[in-house]
Amino acid sequence: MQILYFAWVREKIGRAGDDIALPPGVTDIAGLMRHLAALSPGHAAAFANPTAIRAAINQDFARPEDAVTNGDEVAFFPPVTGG
Amino acid sequence: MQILYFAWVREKIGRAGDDIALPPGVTDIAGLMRHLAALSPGHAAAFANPTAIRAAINQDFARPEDAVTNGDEVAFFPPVTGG
Amino acid sequence: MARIAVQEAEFDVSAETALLTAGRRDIGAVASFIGICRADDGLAAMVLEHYPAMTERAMQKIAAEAQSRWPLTGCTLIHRVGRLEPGAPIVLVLTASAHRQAALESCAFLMDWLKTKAPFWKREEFTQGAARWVEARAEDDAAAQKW
Amino acid sequence: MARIAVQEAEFDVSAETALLTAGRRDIGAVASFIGICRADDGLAAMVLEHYPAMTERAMQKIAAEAQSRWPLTGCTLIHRVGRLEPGAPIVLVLTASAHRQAALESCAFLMDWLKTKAPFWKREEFTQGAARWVEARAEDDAAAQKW
Repeated sequence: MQILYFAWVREKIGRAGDDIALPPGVTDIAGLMRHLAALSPGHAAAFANPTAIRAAINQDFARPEDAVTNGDEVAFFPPVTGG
Repeated sequence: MQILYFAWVREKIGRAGDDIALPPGVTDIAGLMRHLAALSPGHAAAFANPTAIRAAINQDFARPEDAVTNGDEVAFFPPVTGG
Repeated sequence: MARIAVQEAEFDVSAETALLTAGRRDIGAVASFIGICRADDGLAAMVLEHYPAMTERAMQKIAAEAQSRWPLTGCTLIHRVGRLEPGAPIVLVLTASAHRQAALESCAFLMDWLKTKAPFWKREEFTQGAARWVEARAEDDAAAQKW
Repeated sequence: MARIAVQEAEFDVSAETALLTAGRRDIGAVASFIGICRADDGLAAMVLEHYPAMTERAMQKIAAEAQSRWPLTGCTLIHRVGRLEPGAPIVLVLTASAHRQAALESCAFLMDWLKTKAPFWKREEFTQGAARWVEARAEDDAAAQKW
Protein backbone atom coordinates (compact mmCIF):
# COMPACT_ATOMS: atom_id res chain seq x y z
CA MET A 1 0.00 0.00 0.00
CA GLN A 2 1.02 3.58 -0.65
CA ILE A 3 1.91 5.68 2.40
CA LEU A 4 2.40 9.46 1.98
CA TYR A 5 3.94 12.01 4.34
CA PHE A 6 3.52 15.78 4.38
CA ALA A 7 5.05 18.82 6.11
CA TRP A 8 7.16 18.01 9.20
CA VAL A 9 6.13 14.34 9.11
CA ARG A 10 7.81 14.12 5.70
CA GLU A 11 10.84 16.08 6.93
CA LYS A 12 11.38 13.91 10.02
CA ILE A 13 11.09 10.70 7.99
CA GLY A 14 13.30 12.10 5.24
CA ARG A 15 11.13 11.03 2.33
CA ALA A 16 7.69 11.70 0.84
CA GLY A 17 6.29 8.20 1.26
CA ASP A 18 6.70 4.46 1.68
CA ASP A 19 5.34 1.56 -0.36
CA ILE A 20 4.63 -1.23 2.12
CA ALA A 21 2.62 -4.40 2.45
CA LEU A 22 0.14 -4.15 5.30
CA PRO A 23 1.43 -6.55 7.99
CA PRO A 24 -0.94 -9.14 9.51
CA GLY A 25 -2.68 -7.75 12.58
CA VAL A 26 -2.58 -4.12 11.47
CA THR A 27 -6.17 -3.15 10.77
CA ASP A 28 -6.54 0.57 11.50
CA ILE A 29 -4.78 3.94 11.33
CA ALA A 30 -3.55 3.70 14.94
CA GLY A 31 -2.04 0.27 14.30
CA LEU A 32 -0.47 1.45 11.07
CA MET A 33 1.17 4.37 12.89
CA ARG A 34 2.68 1.96 15.46
CA HIS A 35 3.96 -0.25 12.63
CA LEU A 36 5.49 2.69 10.71
CA ALA A 37 7.11 4.11 13.85
CA ALA A 38 9.31 0.98 14.01
CA LEU A 39 10.69 1.32 10.48
CA SER A 40 13.53 3.80 11.19
CA PRO A 41 14.67 6.43 13.72
CA GLY A 42 13.10 9.09 11.45
CA HIS A 43 9.79 7.26 11.48
CA ALA A 44 10.04 6.88 15.26
CA ALA A 45 10.60 10.64 15.62
CA ALA A 46 7.72 11.48 13.28
CA PHE A 47 5.25 9.20 15.04
CA ALA A 48 6.51 9.81 18.60
CA ASN A 49 3.30 11.65 19.49
CA PRO A 50 0.46 10.03 17.53
CA THR A 51 -2.06 12.63 18.77
CA ALA A 52 -0.07 15.31 16.90
CA ILE A 53 -0.61 13.46 13.59
CA ARG A 54 -3.62 13.53 11.30
CA ALA A 55 -4.36 10.92 8.64
CA ALA A 56 -6.27 10.46 5.42
CA ILE A 57 -7.42 7.22 3.78
CA ASN A 58 -7.87 7.48 0.03
CA GLN A 59 -7.88 11.30 0.22
CA ASP A 60 -10.47 11.56 2.98
CA PHE A 61 -9.63 12.57 6.55
CA ALA A 62 -9.57 9.51 8.81
CA ARG A 63 -9.59 8.82 12.56
CA PRO A 64 -7.19 6.50 14.46
CA GLU A 65 -9.86 3.79 14.64
CA ASP A 66 -10.68 3.85 10.90
CA ALA A 67 -9.91 0.61 9.05
CA VAL A 68 -7.12 0.33 6.49
CA THR A 69 -6.65 -2.34 3.81
CA ASN A 70 -3.82 -3.17 1.45
CA GLY A 71 -5.17 -1.24 -1.55
CA ASP A 72 -5.50 2.06 0.34
CA GLU A 73 -3.51 5.25 -0.09
CA VAL A 74 -2.87 6.44 3.45
CA ALA A 75 -1.37 9.85 4.24
CA PHE A 76 0.05 11.16 7.53
CA PHE A 77 0.57 14.85 8.25
CA PRO A 78 0.31 17.54 10.94
CA PRO A 79 -2.98 19.38 11.52
CA VAL A 80 -3.57 21.54 8.45
CA THR A 81 -2.61 25.24 8.40
CA GLY A 82 -3.85 26.60 5.09
CA GLY A 83 -6.17 29.50 4.43
CA MET B 1 -33.72 78.73 5.91
CA GLN B 2 -33.05 76.14 3.25
CA ILE B 3 -35.44 73.14 3.17
CA LEU B 4 -34.57 70.16 0.93
CA TYR B 5 -36.75 67.24 -0.19
CA PHE B 6 -35.67 63.86 -1.50
CA ALA B 7 -37.23 60.80 -3.14
CA TRP B 8 -41.05 60.62 -2.88
CA VAL B 9 -41.17 63.62 -0.55
CA ARG B 10 -39.67 65.66 -3.40
CA GLU B 11 -42.02 64.09 -5.94
CA LYS B 12 -45.17 64.76 -3.91
CA ILE B 13 -44.19 68.38 -3.28
CA GLY B 14 -43.14 68.85 -6.89
CA ARG B 15 -39.86 70.57 -6.19
CA ALA B 16 -36.47 69.88 -4.61
CA GLY B 17 -36.71 72.43 -1.82
CA ASP B 18 -38.11 75.60 -0.31
CA ASP B 19 -36.39 78.70 1.01
CA ILE B 20 -38.44 79.91 3.97
CA ALA B 21 -38.17 82.06 7.05
CA LEU B 22 -38.76 80.05 10.20
CA PRO B 23 -42.12 81.26 11.57
CA PRO B 24 -42.41 82.32 15.24
CA GLY B 25 -43.35 79.38 17.44
CA VAL B 26 -41.78 76.73 15.23
CA THR B 27 -38.83 75.37 17.20
CA ASP B 28 -38.31 71.76 16.21
CA ILE B 29 -38.51 69.28 13.31
CA ALA B 30 -42.04 68.19 14.23
CA GLY B 31 -43.27 71.78 14.28
CA LEU B 32 -41.50 72.52 11.00
CA MET B 33 -43.24 69.54 9.37
CA ARG B 34 -46.64 70.85 10.54
CA HIS B 35 -45.78 74.28 9.14
CA LEU B 36 -44.59 72.92 5.77
CA ALA B 37 -47.67 70.65 5.45
CA ALA B 38 -49.84 73.80 5.23
CA LEU B 39 -47.94 75.34 2.31
CA SER B 40 -49.66 73.49 -0.58
CA PRO B 41 -51.70 70.37 -1.35
CA GLY B 42 -48.43 68.72 -2.43
CA HIS B 43 -46.81 69.56 0.89
CA ALA B 44 -49.90 68.29 2.69
CA ALA B 45 -49.67 64.98 0.82
CA ALA B 46 -45.95 64.64 1.50
CA PHE B 47 -46.29 65.31 5.22
CA ALA B 48 -49.63 63.50 5.73
CA ASN B 49 -47.92 60.81 7.79
CA PRO B 50 -45.04 62.42 9.70
CA THR B 51 -43.86 59.07 11.08
CA ALA B 52 -43.06 58.00 7.49
CA ILE B 53 -40.63 60.92 7.10
CA ARG B 54 -37.04 61.19 8.26
CA ALA B 55 -35.15 64.48 8.65
CA ALA B 56 -31.65 65.86 8.76
CA ILE B 57 -30.43 69.14 10.23
CA ASN B 58 -27.23 70.47 8.65
CA GLN B 59 -26.52 67.05 7.09
CA ASP B 60 -26.98 65.04 10.27
CA PHE B 61 -29.97 62.78 10.94
CA ALA B 62 -32.41 64.47 13.32
CA ARG B 63 -35.41 63.45 15.43
CA PRO B 64 -38.83 65.14 15.55
CA GLU B 65 -37.95 66.84 18.85
CA ASP B 66 -34.61 68.24 17.63
CA ALA B 67 -34.40 72.05 17.57
CA VAL B 68 -34.21 74.03 14.32
CA THR B 69 -33.08 77.62 13.83
CA ASN B 70 -33.19 79.99 10.90
CA GLY B 71 -29.68 79.34 9.64
CA ASP B 72 -30.15 75.56 9.37
CA GLU B 73 -30.32 73.42 6.25
CA VAL B 74 -33.14 70.98 6.97
CA ALA B 75 -33.89 67.98 4.72
CA PHE B 76 -36.96 65.72 4.67
CA PHE B 77 -36.99 62.32 3.03
CA PRO B 78 -38.29 58.74 3.36
CA PRO B 79 -36.31 56.14 5.33
CA VAL B 80 -33.12 55.47 3.35
CA THR B 81 -32.84 52.48 0.99
CA GLY B 82 -29.27 52.44 -0.30
CA GLY B 83 -26.71 49.70 -0.10
CA MET C 1 -8.18 56.46 6.79
CA ALA C 2 -11.31 55.47 4.91
CA ARG C 3 -11.67 55.92 1.16
CA ILE C 4 -15.21 57.12 0.43
CA ALA C 5 -16.67 57.70 -3.03
CA VAL C 6 -20.11 58.43 -4.45
CA GLN C 7 -20.04 58.09 -8.21
CA GLU C 8 -21.96 57.14 -11.35
CA ALA C 9 -19.04 55.14 -12.75
CA GLU C 10 -18.50 51.45 -12.11
CA PHE C 11 -15.80 50.46 -9.61
CA ASP C 12 -13.08 47.83 -9.90
CA VAL C 13 -12.61 45.61 -6.87
CA SER C 14 -9.07 44.53 -7.86
CA ALA C 15 -7.94 48.13 -8.29
CA GLU C 16 -9.58 49.13 -5.00
CA THR C 17 -7.97 46.19 -3.20
CA ALA C 18 -4.58 47.22 -4.60
CA LEU C 19 -5.14 50.79 -3.34
CA LEU C 20 -6.14 49.57 0.12
CA THR C 21 -3.14 47.26 0.52
CA ALA C 22 -0.42 49.18 -1.37
CA GLY C 23 2.94 49.16 0.37
CA ARG C 24 1.69 47.35 3.47
CA ARG C 25 3.00 44.09 4.91
CA ASP C 26 0.80 44.01 8.01
CA ILE C 27 -2.48 43.15 6.27
CA GLY C 28 -3.53 39.51 6.54
CA ALA C 29 -7.15 39.81 5.46
CA VAL C 30 -9.22 41.79 2.99
CA ALA C 31 -12.98 41.26 2.99
CA SER C 32 -15.27 42.73 0.41
CA PHE C 33 -18.93 42.98 -0.38
CA ILE C 34 -20.48 44.01 -3.68
CA GLY C 35 -24.20 44.73 -3.88
CA ILE C 36 -25.63 44.13 -7.34
CA CYS C 37 -28.91 45.18 -9.02
CA ARG C 38 -31.17 42.11 -9.44
CA ALA C 39 -33.81 41.69 -12.16
CA ASP C 40 -36.57 40.78 -9.69
CA ASP C 41 -40.20 41.08 -10.82
CA GLY C 42 -39.44 42.48 -14.26
CA LEU C 43 -37.16 45.26 -13.02
CA ALA C 44 -35.78 47.28 -15.94
CA ALA C 45 -33.58 49.66 -13.96
CA MET C 46 -32.98 51.18 -10.57
CA VAL C 47 -32.42 54.91 -10.16
CA LEU C 48 -30.35 55.86 -7.13
CA GLU C 49 -30.85 59.32 -5.67
CA HIS C 50 -28.86 60.75 -2.77
CA TYR C 51 -28.37 63.90 -0.69
CA PRO C 52 -25.03 65.12 -2.03
CA ALA C 53 -24.11 67.50 0.79
CA MET C 54 -24.74 64.78 3.37
CA THR C 55 -23.79 61.50 1.72
CA GLU C 56 -20.01 61.43 2.06
CA ARG C 57 -20.24 62.87 5.56
CA ALA C 58 -22.63 60.08 6.60
CA MET C 59 -20.40 57.45 4.99
CA GLN C 60 -17.33 58.85 6.77
CA LYS C 61 -19.16 58.55 10.10
CA ILE C 62 -20.11 54.94 9.34
CA ALA C 63 -16.50 54.13 8.39
CA ALA C 64 -15.20 55.83 11.54
CA GLU C 65 -17.58 53.72 13.63
CA ALA C 66 -16.22 50.52 12.01
CA GLN C 67 -12.66 51.67 12.64
CA SER C 68 -13.45 52.33 16.29
CA ARG C 69 -14.91 48.82 16.72
CA TRP C 70 -12.37 46.72 14.80
CA PRO C 71 -8.59 47.01 14.32
CA LEU C 72 -8.71 47.88 10.62
CA THR C 73 -5.75 49.08 8.59
CA GLY C 74 -8.27 50.76 6.29
CA CYS C 75 -11.60 50.51 4.53
CA THR C 76 -13.22 51.61 1.29
CA LEU C 77 -16.87 52.49 0.69
CA ILE C 78 -18.03 53.23 -2.84
CA HIS C 79 -21.71 53.80 -3.64
CA ARG C 80 -22.97 54.37 -7.15
CA VAL C 81 -25.81 56.77 -7.99
CA GLY C 82 -27.89 57.33 -11.11
CA ARG C 83 -29.53 54.74 -13.35
CA LEU C 84 -28.36 51.14 -12.90
CA GLU C 85 -29.61 48.13 -14.86
CA PRO C 86 -29.88 44.53 -13.62
CA GLY C 87 -26.45 43.02 -13.20
CA ALA C 88 -24.85 46.38 -12.41
CA PRO C 89 -22.85 46.66 -9.19
CA ILE C 90 -24.31 49.26 -6.80
CA VAL C 91 -22.08 49.34 -3.75
CA LEU C 92 -18.62 48.17 -2.71
CA VAL C 93 -17.38 47.71 0.84
CA LEU C 94 -13.75 46.68 1.39
CA THR C 95 -12.08 46.19 4.76
CA ALA C 96 -8.48 45.31 5.59
CA SER C 97 -7.05 44.03 8.86
CA ALA C 98 -4.30 41.83 10.23
CA HIS C 99 -6.87 39.10 10.93
CA ARG C 100 -9.86 37.66 9.15
CA GLN C 101 -12.51 38.04 11.83
CA ALA C 102 -12.06 41.83 12.01
CA ALA C 103 -12.17 42.16 8.23
CA LEU C 104 -15.22 39.92 7.77
CA GLU C 105 -17.25 41.28 10.69
CA SER C 106 -16.59 44.93 9.87
CA CYS C 107 -17.51 44.33 6.23
CA ALA C 108 -20.91 42.94 7.28
CA PHE C 109 -21.34 45.79 9.78
CA LEU C 110 -20.55 48.44 7.16
CA MET C 111 -23.14 47.02 4.76
CA ASP C 112 -25.80 46.88 7.47
CA TRP C 113 -25.13 50.47 8.48
CA LEU C 114 -24.83 51.78 4.91
CA LYS C 115 -28.29 50.36 4.21
CA THR C 116 -29.87 52.21 7.10
CA LYS C 117 -27.70 55.26 7.84
CA ALA C 118 -26.59 56.74 4.49
CA PRO C 119 -28.94 59.04 2.54
CA PHE C 120 -29.60 57.02 -0.62
CA TRP C 121 -33.00 56.17 -2.09
CA LYS C 122 -33.77 53.61 -4.78
CA ARG C 123 -36.51 54.02 -7.35
CA GLU C 124 -37.38 50.91 -9.34
CA GLU C 125 -38.51 51.08 -12.96
CA PHE C 126 -40.27 48.05 -14.41
CA THR C 127 -40.39 46.73 -17.96
CA GLN C 128 -44.19 47.32 -18.02
CA GLY C 129 -43.62 51.04 -17.38
CA ALA C 130 -44.52 51.18 -13.70
CA ALA C 131 -42.13 52.72 -11.18
CA ARG C 132 -41.97 52.77 -7.40
CA TRP C 133 -39.73 53.91 -4.58
CA VAL C 134 -38.21 51.01 -2.69
CA GLU C 135 -39.51 50.88 0.87
CA ALA C 136 -37.18 50.52 3.81
CA ARG C 137 -37.32 47.02 5.28
CA ALA C 138 -37.73 46.21 8.96
CA GLU C 139 -35.18 43.41 8.62
CA ASP C 140 -32.53 45.91 7.48
CA ASP C 141 -33.22 48.01 10.57
CA ALA C 142 -32.94 44.89 12.73
CA ALA C 143 -29.66 43.94 11.05
CA ALA C 144 -28.24 47.41 11.69
CA GLN C 145 -29.34 47.41 15.32
CA LYS C 146 -27.82 44.04 16.19
CA TRP C 147 -24.29 45.52 16.08
CA MET D 1 -21.20 24.69 -9.24
CA ALA D 2 -18.10 25.70 -7.34
CA ARG D 3 -14.95 26.87 -9.08
CA ILE D 4 -11.94 25.37 -7.27
CA ALA D 5 -8.30 26.05 -8.08
CA VAL D 6 -4.96 25.26 -6.48
CA GLN D 7 -2.23 27.22 -8.20
CA GLU D 8 1.10 28.98 -7.86
CA ALA D 9 -0.08 31.98 -9.87
CA GLU D 10 -1.71 35.04 -8.37
CA PHE D 11 -5.49 35.43 -8.77
CA ASP D 12 -7.53 38.45 -9.83
CA VAL D 13 -10.60 39.16 -7.74
CA SER D 14 -12.27 41.31 -10.42
CA ALA D 15 -11.82 38.62 -13.07
CA GLU D 16 -13.09 35.95 -10.67
CA THR D 17 -16.09 38.09 -9.74
CA ALA D 18 -16.89 38.55 -13.44
CA LEU D 19 -16.70 34.76 -13.97
CA LEU D 20 -18.97 34.10 -11.00
CA THR D 21 -21.63 36.60 -12.07
CA ALA D 22 -21.44 36.35 -15.87
CA GLY D 23 -24.84 36.36 -17.57
CA ARG D 24 -26.81 36.31 -14.33
CA ARG D 25 -29.44 38.82 -13.20
CA ASP D 26 -30.45 37.04 -9.99
CA ILE D 27 -27.31 37.81 -7.97
CA GLY D 28 -27.69 40.62 -5.46
CA ALA D 29 -24.59 40.04 -3.38
CA VAL D 30 -20.99 38.94 -3.87
CA ALA D 31 -18.81 38.57 -0.79
CA SER D 32 -15.11 37.90 -0.94
CA PHE D 33 -12.22 37.21 1.33
CA ILE D 34 -8.54 37.41 0.47
CA GLY D 35 -5.94 36.02 2.87
CA ILE D 36 -2.58 37.74 2.56
CA CYS D 37 0.92 36.84 3.76
CA ARG D 38 1.95 39.19 6.62
CA ALA D 39 5.54 40.16 7.48
CA ASP D 40 5.16 39.25 11.18
CA ASP D 41 8.31 38.66 13.26
CA GLY D 42 10.72 39.14 10.37
CA LEU D 43 9.01 36.68 8.04
CA ALA D 44 10.84 36.52 4.71
CA ALA D 45 8.54 34.06 2.95
CA MET D 46 5.93 31.38 3.46
CA VAL D 47 6.11 28.07 1.60
CA LEU D 48 2.76 26.39 1.10
CA GLU D 49 2.73 22.63 0.68
CA HIS D 50 -0.36 20.56 -0.05
CA TYR D 51 -1.54 17.01 -0.78
CA PRO D 52 -2.29 17.28 -4.49
CA ALA D 53 -4.47 14.19 -4.87
CA MET D 54 -6.65 15.28 -1.97
CA THR D 55 -6.70 19.08 -2.04
CA GLU D 56 -9.29 19.84 -4.72
CA ARG D 57 -11.49 16.99 -3.47
CA ALA D 58 -11.43 18.44 0.06
CA MET D 59 -12.16 21.93 -1.27
CA GLN D 60 -15.09 20.61 -3.33
CA LYS D 61 -16.54 19.03 -0.20
CA ILE D 62 -16.20 22.29 1.73
CA ALA D 63 -17.86 24.21 -1.12
CA ALA D 64 -20.66 21.63 -1.31
CA GLU D 65 -21.26 22.06 2.42
CA ALA D 66 -21.59 25.84 2.00
CA GLN D 67 -23.98 25.35 -0.90
CA SER D 68 -26.13 23.01 1.20
CA ARG D 69 -26.34 25.54 4.03
CA TRP D 70 -26.90 28.80 2.09
CA PRO D 71 -28.79 29.57 -1.14
CA LEU D 72 -25.72 30.41 -3.23
CA THR D 73 -25.73 30.90 -6.98
CA GLY D 74 -22.07 29.89 -6.92
CA CYS D 75 -18.75 30.14 -5.13
CA THR D 76 -15.05 30.23 -5.95
CA LEU D 77 -12.17 28.92 -3.85
CA ILE D 78 -8.62 29.56 -5.00
CA HIS D 79 -5.64 28.59 -2.86
CA ARG D 80 -2.07 29.33 -3.84
CA VAL D 81 0.84 26.97 -3.16
CA GLY D 82 4.60 27.39 -3.33
CA ARG D 83 6.71 30.26 -2.04
CA LEU D 84 4.87 33.48 -1.14
CA GLU D 85 6.44 36.66 0.18
CA PRO D 86 4.87 39.22 2.55
CA GLY D 87 2.10 41.12 0.81
CA ALA D 88 1.29 38.19 -1.49
CA PRO D 89 -2.32 36.98 -1.57
CA ILE D 90 -2.66 33.36 -0.44
CA VAL D 91 -6.32 32.44 -0.68
CA LEU D 92 -9.48 33.77 -2.30
CA VAL D 93 -13.05 32.90 -1.31
CA LEU D 94 -15.91 34.36 -3.34
CA THR D 95 -19.60 33.70 -2.75
CA ALA D 96 -22.63 34.89 -4.71
CA SER D 97 -26.26 34.91 -3.66
CA ALA D 98 -29.49 36.84 -4.11
CA HIS D 99 -29.05 38.33 -0.63
CA ARG D 100 -26.19 39.71 1.41
CA GLN D 101 -26.52 37.62 4.54
CA ALA D 102 -26.08 34.34 2.64
CA ALA D 103 -23.07 35.68 0.75
CA LEU D 104 -21.36 37.14 3.82
CA GLU D 105 -22.01 34.24 6.18
CA SER D 106 -20.99 31.56 3.69
CA CYS D 107 -17.80 33.47 2.88
CA ALA D 108 -16.82 33.46 6.57
CA PHE D 109 -17.82 29.80 6.86
CA LEU D 110 -15.71 28.81 3.84
CA MET D 111 -12.63 30.52 5.25
CA ASP D 112 -13.08 28.85 8.65
CA TRP D 113 -13.46 25.44 7.05
CA LEU D 114 -10.65 25.92 4.53
CA LYS D 115 -8.31 26.70 7.43
CA THR D 116 -9.11 23.45 9.21
CA LYS D 117 -10.33 20.96 6.59
CA ALA D 118 -8.15 21.39 3.49
CA PRO D 119 -4.72 19.72 3.32
CA PHE D 120 -2.38 22.71 3.17
CA TRP D 121 0.64 23.33 5.39
CA LYS D 122 2.57 26.56 5.81
CA ARG D 123 6.28 26.70 6.45
CA GLU D 124 7.64 30.10 7.51
CA GLU D 125 11.12 31.27 6.55
CA PHE D 126 12.61 34.16 8.49
CA THR D 127 15.07 36.83 7.47
CA GLN D 128 17.57 35.49 10.03
CA GLY D 129 17.57 32.09 8.30
CA ALA D 130 15.37 30.17 10.70
CA ALA D 131 12.34 28.26 9.44
CA ARG D 132 9.40 26.59 11.12
CA TRP D 133 6.14 24.88 10.29
CA VAL D 134 3.12 26.92 11.32
CA GLU D 135 1.20 25.19 14.10
CA ALA D 136 -2.54 24.73 13.92
CA ARG D 137 -4.36 27.13 16.25
CA ALA D 138 -7.06 26.11 18.69
CA GLU D 139 -8.99 29.28 17.83
CA ASP D 140 -9.18 28.18 14.18
CA ASP D 141 -10.65 24.84 15.26
CA ALA D 142 -13.13 26.68 17.47
CA ALA D 143 -14.10 28.98 14.58
CA ALA D 144 -14.67 26.00 12.29
CA GLN D 145 -16.75 24.17 14.89
CA LYS D 146 -19.09 27.07 15.64
CA TRP D 147 -20.86 26.61 12.25
